[in-house]
Amino acid sequence: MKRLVLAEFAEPEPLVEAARKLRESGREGLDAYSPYPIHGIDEALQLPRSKVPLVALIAGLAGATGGYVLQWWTNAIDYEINVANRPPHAWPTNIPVTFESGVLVCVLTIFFGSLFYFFGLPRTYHPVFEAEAFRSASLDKFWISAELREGEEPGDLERALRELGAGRVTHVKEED
Amino acid sequence: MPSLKLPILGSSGEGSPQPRTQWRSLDERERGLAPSGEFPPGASEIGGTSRREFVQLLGASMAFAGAAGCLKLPAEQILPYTRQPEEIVPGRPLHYATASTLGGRATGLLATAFEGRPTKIEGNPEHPSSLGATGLFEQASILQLYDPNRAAVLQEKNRPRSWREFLAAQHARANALRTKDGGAGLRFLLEPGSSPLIGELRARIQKLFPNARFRSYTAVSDDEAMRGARLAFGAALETRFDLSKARVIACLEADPLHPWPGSIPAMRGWADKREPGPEMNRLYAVECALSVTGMNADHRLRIRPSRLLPVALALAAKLGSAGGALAAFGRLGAKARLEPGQQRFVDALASDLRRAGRQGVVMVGPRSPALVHALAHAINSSLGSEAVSHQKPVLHDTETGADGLAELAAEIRSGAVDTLVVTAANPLHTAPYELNLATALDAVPNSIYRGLYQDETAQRCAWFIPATHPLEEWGDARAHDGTVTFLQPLVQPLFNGVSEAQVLAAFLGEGDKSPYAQLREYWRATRADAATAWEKWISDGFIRGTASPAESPQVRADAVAAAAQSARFETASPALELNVVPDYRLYDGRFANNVWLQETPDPVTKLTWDNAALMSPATARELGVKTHDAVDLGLRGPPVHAAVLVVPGHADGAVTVSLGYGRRGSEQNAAGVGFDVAPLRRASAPWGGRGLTVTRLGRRHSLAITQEHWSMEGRDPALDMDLSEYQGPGRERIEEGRVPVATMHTPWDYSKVAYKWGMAIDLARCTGCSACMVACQSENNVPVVGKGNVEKSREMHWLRLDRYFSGSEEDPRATAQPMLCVHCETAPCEYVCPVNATVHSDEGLNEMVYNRCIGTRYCSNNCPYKVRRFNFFNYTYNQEDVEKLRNNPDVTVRSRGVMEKCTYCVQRIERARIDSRVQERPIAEKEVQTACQQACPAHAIVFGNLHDPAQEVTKRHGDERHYFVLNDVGTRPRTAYLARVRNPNPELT
Amino acid sequence: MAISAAARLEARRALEPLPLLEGEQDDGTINKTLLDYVWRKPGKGWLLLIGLGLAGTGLLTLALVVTIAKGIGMWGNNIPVAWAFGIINFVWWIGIGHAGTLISAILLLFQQKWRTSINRFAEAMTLFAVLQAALFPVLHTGRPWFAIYWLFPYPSTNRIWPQFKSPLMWDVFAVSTYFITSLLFWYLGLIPDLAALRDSSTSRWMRRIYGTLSFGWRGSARHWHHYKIAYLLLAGLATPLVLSVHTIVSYDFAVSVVPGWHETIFPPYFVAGAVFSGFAMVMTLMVPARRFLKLKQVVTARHLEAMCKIMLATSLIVGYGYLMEHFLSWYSGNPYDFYQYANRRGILHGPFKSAAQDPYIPIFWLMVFCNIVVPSIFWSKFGRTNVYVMWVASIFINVGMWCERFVIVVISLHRDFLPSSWGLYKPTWVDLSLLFGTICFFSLLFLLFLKFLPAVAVQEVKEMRHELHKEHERHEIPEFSQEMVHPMELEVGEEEKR
Amino acid sequence: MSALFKPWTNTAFRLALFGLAVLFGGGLIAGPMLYVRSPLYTQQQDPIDQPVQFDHRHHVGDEGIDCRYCHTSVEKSSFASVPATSVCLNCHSQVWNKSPKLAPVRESFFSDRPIVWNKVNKLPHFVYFNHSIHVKQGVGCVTCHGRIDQMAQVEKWAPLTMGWCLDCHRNPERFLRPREEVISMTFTPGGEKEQLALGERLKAEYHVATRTSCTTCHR
Repeated sequence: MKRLVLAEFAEPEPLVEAARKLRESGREGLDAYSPYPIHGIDEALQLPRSKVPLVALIAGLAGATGGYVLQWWTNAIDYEINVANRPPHAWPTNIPVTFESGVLVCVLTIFFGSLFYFFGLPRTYHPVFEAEAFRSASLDKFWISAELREGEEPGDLERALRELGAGRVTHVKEED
Repeated sequence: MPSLKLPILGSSGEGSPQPRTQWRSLDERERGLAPSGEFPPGASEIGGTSRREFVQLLGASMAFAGAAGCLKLPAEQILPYTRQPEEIVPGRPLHYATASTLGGRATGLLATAFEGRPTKIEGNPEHPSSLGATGLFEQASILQLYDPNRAAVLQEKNRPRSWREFLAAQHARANALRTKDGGAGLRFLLEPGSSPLIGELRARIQKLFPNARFRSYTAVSDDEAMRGARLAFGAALETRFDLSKARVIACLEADPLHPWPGSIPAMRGWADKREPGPEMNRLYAVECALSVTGMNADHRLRIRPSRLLPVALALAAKLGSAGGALAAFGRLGAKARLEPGQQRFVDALASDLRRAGRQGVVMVGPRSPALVHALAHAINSSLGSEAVSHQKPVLHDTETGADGLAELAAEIRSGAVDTLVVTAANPLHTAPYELNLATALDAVPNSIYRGLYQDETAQRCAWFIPATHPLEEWGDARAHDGTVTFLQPLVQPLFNGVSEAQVLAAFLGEGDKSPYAQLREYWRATRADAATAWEKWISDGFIRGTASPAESPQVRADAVAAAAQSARFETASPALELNVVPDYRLYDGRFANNVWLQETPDPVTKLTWDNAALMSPATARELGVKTHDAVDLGLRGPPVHAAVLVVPGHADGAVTVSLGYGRRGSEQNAAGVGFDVAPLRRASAPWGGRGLTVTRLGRRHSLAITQEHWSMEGRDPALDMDLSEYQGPGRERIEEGRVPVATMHTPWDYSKVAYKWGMAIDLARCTGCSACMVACQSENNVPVVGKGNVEKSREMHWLRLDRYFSGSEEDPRATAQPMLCVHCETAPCEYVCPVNATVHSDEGLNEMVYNRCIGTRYCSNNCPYKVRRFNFFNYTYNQEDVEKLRNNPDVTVRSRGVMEKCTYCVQRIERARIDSRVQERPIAEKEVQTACQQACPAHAIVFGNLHDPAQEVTKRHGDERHYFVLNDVGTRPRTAYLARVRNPNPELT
Repeated sequence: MAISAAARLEARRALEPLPLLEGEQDDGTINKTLLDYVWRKPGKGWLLLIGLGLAGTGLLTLALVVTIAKGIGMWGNNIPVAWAFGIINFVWWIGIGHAGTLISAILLLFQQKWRTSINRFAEAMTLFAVLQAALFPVLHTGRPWFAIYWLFPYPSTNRIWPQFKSPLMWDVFAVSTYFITSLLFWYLGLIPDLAALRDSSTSRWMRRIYGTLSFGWRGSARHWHHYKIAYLLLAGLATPLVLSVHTIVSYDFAVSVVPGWHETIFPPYFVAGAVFSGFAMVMTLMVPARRFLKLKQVVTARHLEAMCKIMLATSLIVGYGYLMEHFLSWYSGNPYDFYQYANRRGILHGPFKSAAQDPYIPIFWLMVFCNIVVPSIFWSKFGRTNVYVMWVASIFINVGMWCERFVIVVISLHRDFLPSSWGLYKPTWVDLSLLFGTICFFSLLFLLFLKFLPAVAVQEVKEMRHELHKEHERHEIPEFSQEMVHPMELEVGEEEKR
Repeated sequence: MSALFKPWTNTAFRLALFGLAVLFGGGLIAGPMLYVRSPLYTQQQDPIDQPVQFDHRHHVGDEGIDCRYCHTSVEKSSFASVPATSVCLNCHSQVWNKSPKLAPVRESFFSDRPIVWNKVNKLPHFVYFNHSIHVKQGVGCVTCHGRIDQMAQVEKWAPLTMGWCLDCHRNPERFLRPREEVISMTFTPGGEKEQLALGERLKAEYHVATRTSCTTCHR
């Protein structure tokens, strides 16, 4: 059962600053929420480099290879037919489908990989949604969340956040 | 063998045919009763849901009953024979010799039957009128056999009657007539015939009814020819032509290059001498409307119909000007008063004929005046033409035209006729207008009509007797040369038909006698060798050596000259002339319900599903009309609504219309198609007249024309050149059409397969007659799409005949070209198909797999020849069960949404392959013939294995004239075309 | 240099790009502009248009049912013109779709900020246009019930495979990839806005629906961290994809042997044509949407002007394509090609004169008028700034580009190699219903989109506003509209120094 | 104040997505593909009721009657043919000539109406199969029709899909047998290796040239 302290900022810059300070103070389980991506937060939270491009590259290559092998095997190996005197394995004619399969597999992987794996969605319930005010996180305000340690009272942390420029501060408890 | 209803080659003649009984009635069929004992169970197996099962497995009559019930069952069933006829092996076709008659003369045929179900007609190679080939009418007659519109019920004043009731009624009446005045009130109006059996029946009837009278009538009669012969020879004689012996041929309104009855030998003879070289023949045509022969002529003179006689006279005069047999005509030249151009033509023709001597011949068409025929006889005789021989008439009657009909009508009106038996094909439709035959027929107390359909004549006759189709009847007839030919049925009458001989026998009290017994008895009595040779005759289809002996009559040149001297020539006048012709597809209208023929484009105009008022561009301009304009044609009688079709090469100042349209019978497919020309015809002038009026109606009548574009646009798809060009620069044009085109791909190696199929089409031989189109349609189950779809360019013919015009629109050169899938080795259609539905076979065929096709139509777009056809609708959906029986079981009936095209008759290849492999031998040359090849009267199309240098197709592929259509596109076709070379007279060029 | 400051300011103002956002904006006002109309009651006009759209969609359904039940014969297609409206509509719609991807992906890659206000709109247009296009490849076949799965390489019991040398197979892969990519790209962009809708709604049910559709997006820094790169990658993939798709569509023609199709210039010219028609369609839709949805502050005159410029540019490319086709038909010496193009123009000499009556000639000249003459108005500033002019012009271009496909498909086919097989094509009511019906169906989808989803990428606009705001502060430019440094401005500055 | 969604919705959502994927992938793709390969669709292993209870076990197995005695045209035609009623009565006019089970046969013969048999091996109408060439080239009856001698009621033994046809047309040596053994229900050359050796030999001897061109079967 997670307990989180949530703090709302009106502008992104103070939030980035606050996040950095909290992290530097050794606070763990930090996260920030914003209606649009904000500059500097990755570095403030020391998020590791995203693996999405790597996964995409592998998927794209696999898709293209699969597409090519499919064409070659079906038309030149499994059922070889004389089509208009063309060689059964006519590689130039296989380029378009190879490219398209590469893109297709890559796009599917990026989308579903991001959604399900990197974003960890679908997650319709999350402790942050316990706070009604958190609705502004997707509209016009900027929020920070910090996990409370086992048995820790929210008071100190809330105070610290206010000092860092937060407007509203609240804490929530994960429902079971 | 009580079960076998089919005539089988070599089987006991006595046993096989059964007395023809009314084996079932119409209502029985409609109620779908189960097969009963009186049913011919000569069937093999009945299929269920799937079309081919049922078609493949059924005997004709069984299917008839089984169809309605079995089609709905989800499971499929097999109905084996109860007693299997030993000749029938299910799945293997049998071929029977038989014949069909048109114009009274027989063409020997071979009919293919699967389990007792005729599916295809071919020519009988041994028969003198067929030589193995067939015309459109013969090919299409198979469709007529299964025509669901055929009348099936014998009727008296629209009430169904049985044959026995008919016999009883007529017997009493005839007896009364006979005792009264020797049958003076009995009249017969027969289809012109040559059948010895009918001849005998007629003689016997005449004996029994001494005052009865027989007449024959047909719209396309030989009356003028007979009159001409009487004038020239003093006797009615028929003329036979052997064009293989002719080097210079002049056709005066004659059309020997279209497969009219008896024309096939002439076509073959002409085509055999079209190879460029010293032996090549030269064809002159003098005619009004462009005909098939005119399209093939080396020189053509277009004249109004009334100018034919002057031209013929001028020709005789020119030939006679130097003395000799024709000297009597020499001074008549001035009378002809030809225009300078015409005179030049005639002079050149005359000198060419003179040079050709015994190898020259003049032919005259049946519509031309007797004097022209007589003049031709005089010319041919003076030339000593070897191509001409004369024989006693093959037909029973030498007078078969409108005059006899006029006499009959007069007799009827005078009340002299009590009983009139009509077996002539629908005379009411073709009778001259002023006879008003309809009311005349109404006035006959006891009129009897035997016909295939409830047509116009049937509607005016008291009794109607459904007729048998030639494939349903035993009979005999004589070929154009007199050879005795037999008609053998392949199937029991599907529509309770009665043969003509039976109808006549009814007046001898022998109406119960089976047609087979009639025939057999007659021949047993007539020929001593019948006992031993009968089976051979039937299996051959004719009796060898029975051709009429040649007569050698003397021409009475003086009589002809005197007639010519006294003949009154129409002076040149601006009056518009009418020119009536028999239709290339419907003949005189008897084939009007035949959708294959309706949809076959006219060989010259490419018009389908209509007739039209044909006229030259100049005349059209003068009249202010254009193609598709609705007009009224008027001549002496009420006007006729027609549509204008402008045809290059038509004579100016004349309008040509064809017979056979505007039908008002019960034939559904014929209804509303075209216009009836009857009001324009008179007994005295059945083929036209002067003073035609053309009135614009301001409406449009859309004509379905399959080829709108006449010009080759400077391209060379159909090479057509003069001999001089061929021997000079033309070679290069031909060679351009066969130089190998560079290709990115290594050509496929076909050397390891035994057969490399290929085709060659000799354009010099092809006359454009279109018999191949119908043959292909019949062999390959090609559907008919109807006028609306033809207008939308959706006709399905796998093989089409392209017709191009070049030169001036007044005197164009017309070139016909059969165009079908050329089976390109680098076929553009194949690589664009996304589903492998059209690919190459190991032997190089461009295969079309209907069941794999999804119908993207991309292949058609990419086909430079546009020979692929698409099933835009389910064209076979409305096929009635009886029509399905006609389908070739070896060819898939295509569903909607798939492409189809010429397969080189792959079903024939595969059948031959399996047979040859089972027998462990290679496929022989003529073993696989494509349907078009087999039908072609001129041997223009050959097919075979290009690996075998001895085969005709390989030789043609090496011929100097061979080229590939659209060679520059790089398709490497398997079909080679041989350039057409014309042989013009240098004096005229 | 005696140029007064006022004159300089005046000159500068003339060169100054028009603003990307008008008026003083903050995230709240943006929310109000871009999200609130979702919660408003639908207006009468919207309902009327929806009704029209539904009626047209009904007609489309009827035409489709008739086609499937009776066969392709219900269309006017024939032999030789075996492809007609089906393929024309397909190419036209897919071309329209391309502009959406282009605006969205390519402009993103080139960091063109002006894309932000119109990209969602354009993406939706892509999606719906591709949906219309996707109807045709299967439906134009004779047996769609087989086409729908035989075109995919799956192991079947008859062990036969698709034939990958056929451009139609390439099409299958290209169109399905393109549709899927467009859908996913659009949806990925939509997720944060769906979350915004969830959070701005007052109705609990609406919140649940949008909450489900947004998959529980919460705008976490960890989400954004991957989101930015994923979105960029999709854009990066969509860019070559969009080029490949229309290239492949052009191969349907270019790979064949048909004179008028067999052209090496087709790929670039098709892509340019697609962009051309796509921008025209965006314009056609944007001008009224901007007005009726009150989006003038985010979709500014500057956006419209930029689109006009692109239309002008692509019109020139397309025009060059036309010119080259006709030139090469003469230069190549190929008689079939020469005839084909001469026949299109209707300018024939000598033996070819007979074709002068070709009934399709006016369509060619209409195409030239719409695609070459009309866009020339965009050379003038007036044409690029007057919404009425550009709107009318965009409609002309839509028509012109449809005509272009008609010219390519029908006119090429109806007179190819053998004059004996030449024929004419006349559309039937089903053909016309398909064209009209897809337009209605497209409009219907678009109207629904406008009503229920944010038509402008809200999160991106906010981000842009934020960035613009930052820039102002940095440059101390007080005026909101002078945020960007125009290259011309730099030049002026340097001149001054000299 | 609680969140919009309960925690269980996370699991439910994931399950729903998974379910959709299974439904789509399985229901639209894998399911039909399995179905068309199953006897449910091919109608294999489904003994067909016939109007006469003809038992091949007895006629073929016990009596050892040559297949070609009844299926007369198998060597001559595309059709093996179902025997005419008269063929049944060749024997059954002597034996079992009073059996009630044979009543339909006698009925058929005397009324001259065919016995309506139900089809077992159905091919689509666009497939042209020819028995004579297969028999000639050494394809055993049992290879396609199964152990007819063990079937009380005949059932479809092979799936008769195109893929099944291609198995043999691509590698005929796996199935060929000497012509003399064509009708044998039990012939085996030994193991797989022997079959291949025999097949290769027969292929050369009989000049077997199986084709996979489309028009071999589709015309």
